Amino acid sequence: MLKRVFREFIKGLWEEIPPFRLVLGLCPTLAVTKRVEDAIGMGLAVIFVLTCSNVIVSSVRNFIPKQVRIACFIVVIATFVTIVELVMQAFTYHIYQALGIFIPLIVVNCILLGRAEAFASKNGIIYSFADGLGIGIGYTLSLTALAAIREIFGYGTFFNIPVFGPSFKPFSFMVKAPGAFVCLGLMLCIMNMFKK
Amino acid sequence: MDSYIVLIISCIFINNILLMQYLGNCPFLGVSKRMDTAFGMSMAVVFVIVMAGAVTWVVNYYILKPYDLEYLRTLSFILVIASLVQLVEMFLKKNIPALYAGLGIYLPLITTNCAVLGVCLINMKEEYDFLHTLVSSLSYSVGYGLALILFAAIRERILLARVPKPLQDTSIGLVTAGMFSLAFFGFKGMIH
Amino acid sequence: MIEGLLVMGGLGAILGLGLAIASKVFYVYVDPRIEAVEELLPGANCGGCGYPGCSANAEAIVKGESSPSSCVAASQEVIQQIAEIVGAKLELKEPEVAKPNCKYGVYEADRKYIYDGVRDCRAAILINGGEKECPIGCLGLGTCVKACPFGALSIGPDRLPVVNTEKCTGCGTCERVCPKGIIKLSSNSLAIVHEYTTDECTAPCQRACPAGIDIPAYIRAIREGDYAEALIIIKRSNPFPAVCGRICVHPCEYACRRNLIDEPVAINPLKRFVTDWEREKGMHVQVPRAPEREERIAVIGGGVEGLSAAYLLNRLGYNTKVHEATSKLGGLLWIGLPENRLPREVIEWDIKGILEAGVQVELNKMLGKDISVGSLFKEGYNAVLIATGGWDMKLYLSELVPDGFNPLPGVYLLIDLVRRKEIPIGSNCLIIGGGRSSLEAAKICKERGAKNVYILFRSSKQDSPIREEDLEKGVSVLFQTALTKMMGRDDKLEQVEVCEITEEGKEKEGSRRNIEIDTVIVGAGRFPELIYVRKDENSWETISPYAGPNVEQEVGIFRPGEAISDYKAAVEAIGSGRRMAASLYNYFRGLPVEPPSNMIRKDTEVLDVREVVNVRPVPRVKMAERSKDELINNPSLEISLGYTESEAREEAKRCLQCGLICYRKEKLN
Amino acid sequence: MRDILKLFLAVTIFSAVSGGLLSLVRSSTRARIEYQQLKFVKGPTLKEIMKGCQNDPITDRFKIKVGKKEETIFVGIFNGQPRAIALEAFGKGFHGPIGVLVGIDVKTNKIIGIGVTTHSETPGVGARVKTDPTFRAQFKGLPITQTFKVKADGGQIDAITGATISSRGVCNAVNNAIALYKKLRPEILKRLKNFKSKTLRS
Repeated sequence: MLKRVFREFIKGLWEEIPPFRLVLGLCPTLAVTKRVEDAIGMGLAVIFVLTCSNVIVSSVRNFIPKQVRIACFIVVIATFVTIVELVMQAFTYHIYQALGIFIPLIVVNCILLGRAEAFASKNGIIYSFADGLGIGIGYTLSLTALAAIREIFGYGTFFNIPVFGPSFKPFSFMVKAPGAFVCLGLMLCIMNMFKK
Repeated sequence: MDSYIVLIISCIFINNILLMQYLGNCPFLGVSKRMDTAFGMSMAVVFVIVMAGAVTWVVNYYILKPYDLEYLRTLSFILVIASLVQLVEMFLKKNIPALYAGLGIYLPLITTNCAVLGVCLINMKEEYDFLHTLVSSLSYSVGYGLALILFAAIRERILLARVPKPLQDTSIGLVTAGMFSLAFFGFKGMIH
Repeated sequence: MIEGLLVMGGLGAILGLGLAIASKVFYVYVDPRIEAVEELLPGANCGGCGYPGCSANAEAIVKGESSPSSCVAASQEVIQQIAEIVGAKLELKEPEVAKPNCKYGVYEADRKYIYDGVRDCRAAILINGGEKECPIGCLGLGTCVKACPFGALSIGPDRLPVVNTEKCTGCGTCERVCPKGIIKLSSNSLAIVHEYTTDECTAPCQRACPAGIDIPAYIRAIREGDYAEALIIIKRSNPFPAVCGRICVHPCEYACRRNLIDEPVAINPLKRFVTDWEREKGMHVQVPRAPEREERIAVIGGGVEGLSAAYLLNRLGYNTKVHEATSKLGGLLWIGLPENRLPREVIEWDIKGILEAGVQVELNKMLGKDISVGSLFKEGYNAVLIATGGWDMKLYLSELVPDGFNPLPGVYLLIDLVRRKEIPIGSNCLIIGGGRSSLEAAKICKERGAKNVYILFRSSKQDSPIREEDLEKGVSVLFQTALTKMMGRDDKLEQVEVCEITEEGKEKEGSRRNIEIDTVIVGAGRFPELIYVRKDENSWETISPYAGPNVEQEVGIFRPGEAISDYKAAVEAIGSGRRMAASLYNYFRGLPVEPPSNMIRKDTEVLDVREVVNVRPVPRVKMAERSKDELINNPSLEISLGYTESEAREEAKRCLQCGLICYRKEKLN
Repeated sequence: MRDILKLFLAVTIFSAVSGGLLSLVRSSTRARIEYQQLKFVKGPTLKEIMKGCQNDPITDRFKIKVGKKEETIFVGIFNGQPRAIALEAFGKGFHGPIGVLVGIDVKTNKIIGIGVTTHSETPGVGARVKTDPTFRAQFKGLPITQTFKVKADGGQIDAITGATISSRGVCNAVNNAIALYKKLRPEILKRLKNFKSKTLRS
């Protein structure tokens, strides 16, 4: 049992790491990875929402009529997202501002509904918790990696600390929309090279 | 009148929901492999975004605002959108099966299309009146469809090209989307 | 706290109520089995079932429009489960595999230019149809390989697709994706019913063969020493290889491309060689049989044509029984040919092979005397094939048959009528052809009480031998009209369908109509090939088998030169037997009973070469013959001795393995 | 029918519980969120205006009801006394409303400083009303008895080159703020009398 919990947790970190292996949740991946700080903020928000919603969905999975299953899952997710939104507003306002509209949009991040539908609605609470945590952390790692690349080249900083000398000219393509697409595409390519 | 024209151009090209605001990317990459599916998806998106835009405006101005409950926007909007999509699906299935056969399979995908919720939230943030909301919803969704259909055309061509193995499929799709987005940058100067 | 709870609760209540009501109002019953079936299907959405995806097929399976085994990718186990869900009887499916139909890769074929563009056939074809000279040549860029959902295709070293038959599920994705239509699904059934078309690679010999044997393929098999495979290839089109190998008029050899430099390949002796090998082994090689089908078919006539049709229908999965009027199968084979050219044991060998395959036989049963079309339908047959063919039955049997002998319901020969034999004449008569004697026939019909008499002419009024003043009252002449179908019940003819034909002998669109007719008088001297199929309990209709490439006029039955076969060559009878089988197969599968529109006909222009270059002349290997002394002592011994194995393989090497314009070239310096 | 009821109840209960839960979270974070918003939106400008004050004007704020709207008044403490207040008003700019925070000394009735909070003017041109310190400095120390106008309109303020409309918008905003202040002055003074700062530094 413990072994399975561990397995469900670990799979989110490599085997099914989003968005590389599970090509889901691309919008925030593209939008909030300009700076590492934002990416981590987004990642933490997703971890929280994903874990909580997985647990709740898993615990009520037997009471929900099938026809309104999606609506109910979305309500659960939306609730946690709003909680995160309020808490972020109250305590980390500048990250809230940077993430902007993408906080409420966590609701429609397909990872959340995808996990609720594909995993939590079929598995027990503990496994769902492990799954949510694992996938959430995996997602955060991916976001952070992408954000690190984009921030270092696009702004010449890492965690807002300059990493190049003052003569560095920022490669601002990286922090614009096209850079986000290209960068993610190339990272996906690198991941594919590792995949046998 | 001017404000509408500016709004239309800005929503379709300059702030293209897909390429500039990064919204609705999952279905974008998923259904752009073939022209006919891309077209079907575009039609469904236009349909749903315009309806959702109108309904959420009503919810916001007649329910949330008067009671100072704007923090419930996310929750109520998504609930409304999900129900709306499901209602539309059921309605089409029963009454217009021909249309359902065309759009039906895309409708469930749209619930989780962040472009829909995104457009609704942007409309609220910009505090548009009802007519502006409709125009902006329509323009955003047309912009989405435009990008999707153009992109599908390109991807059908990519299929013919010799792409290195690891770069195939989604990967090359994203890189192409990047080039595409770069092209849309060219519209930036249209309105100051 | 309270207002949030209330507002959201209220909103939820409204929406929940809306949804709940909508789910009743807009309720559409969805069979739960659809979902269950869809879950079982592999979800590859390959389209091999003919539906736009797995879910569409699931729906069709549950509705009964598609078979549980329609999914080509599903394992037998899954198919079994699906069949259990829908409670359908499982219909076994004949395995199909993709087969590329191009023999020479781009390096060997003639090229218009050298293509170095996007590596995809669909792109390459945009530039003047691809780099090959041949318009239907494989471009070898692997579009099919990329499309294959099961990884069963690869491009070989000669840049032609190679099929891994283990992995191939026969889904047909490659067939759909190939811009040149080069890769096609194939199975024994498809090979049996196949007609050569202009969009496939064919060799001159193949096109010349009246039976349509894939000659280059079997010669290649002989060269490679796979004699059993060679036999299967031959028997898909010709169940009499041992007979034909000796007596065939071999039009193929006249068409052989080697005529341009030396002598034709010994195509027919090579065929004889494999059958000699088969006889030496003492075991018949059979074409694998398709899964059992329900329909039972009666074949009338145990000659070459009837036996060929029966054998091939048997291989297509049908239950066939031959009804022969005499006490011996084989028909004209026994009479027309001297023993020293066609030893009797050879005939017996081929017939034995056909019977071993499972064709049933009933001897001494004459249609019109012992059995009738109506009685056969009563016995439960679904179709009756009339293959009385090769000899003129009426002449031959004239002493054996009683007056009023009537093999085909309501159909009589004009010659019998004018000879004043006792023929029952109904009230509505139709006379087909017969020139001016049709007038006499019409007169007789009127005398014997017919109310309406129709005379059918294919020619126009001016060209016909009939003059206005010849016509009696109650006789109407239909010019430029052909009989297309007969319909009836038990042993009675009730209706016929006619259509108008154009100057060119084609059917005029939309001109088909039905006439009440109970008696048909045929001007011809014999009955043609015809198929009766049962429609319901005891009513039937006819279908006329489609004509082969050599027939000039195609529309209608009882048309001039219609009898597809005559007694000039066994191989033609075999070919028409095969076309009868193919026609019936198409009919049962709901396909139109006609050849592909682009079938290669006698006058079809096909791409060909005028000269052969880079080929070394090699003399044809002569067959050994029995010594004169031996023959004088025993004149019935076979003269020719056939090839030895080494001779056969030597001769097979002479084959140029032609395609449309490709052939095997050597490096001559 | 039972199916329908179940469906209906599930959605209703789920949304009601969520709504309630969120209201709870909202009410417990409300004050903090408001503070954060003010701090990030108005904080920098306010700091500029109330340079040298001994408290945190964002925390030390109160609201006065004007009709249906509530006006927020920020209080600055100088020399231990609540000497200055700041309030926000809007004027029409080139692309939309310009929000201006105006600081006023309640004793002398003179402006102690202004700052632009929100605007949507053209970057590098109209936006300079926010970034250009010399433009802002023109208002400092002027008494509130006069109406502010740009020189082109016969007033006393040098407009920013090429951004007359934006500058005019700022002037209007300041005028509006002063008008508001004049209207609320008695109420403000009353409140200031018993004012106790929560963030007073010595």
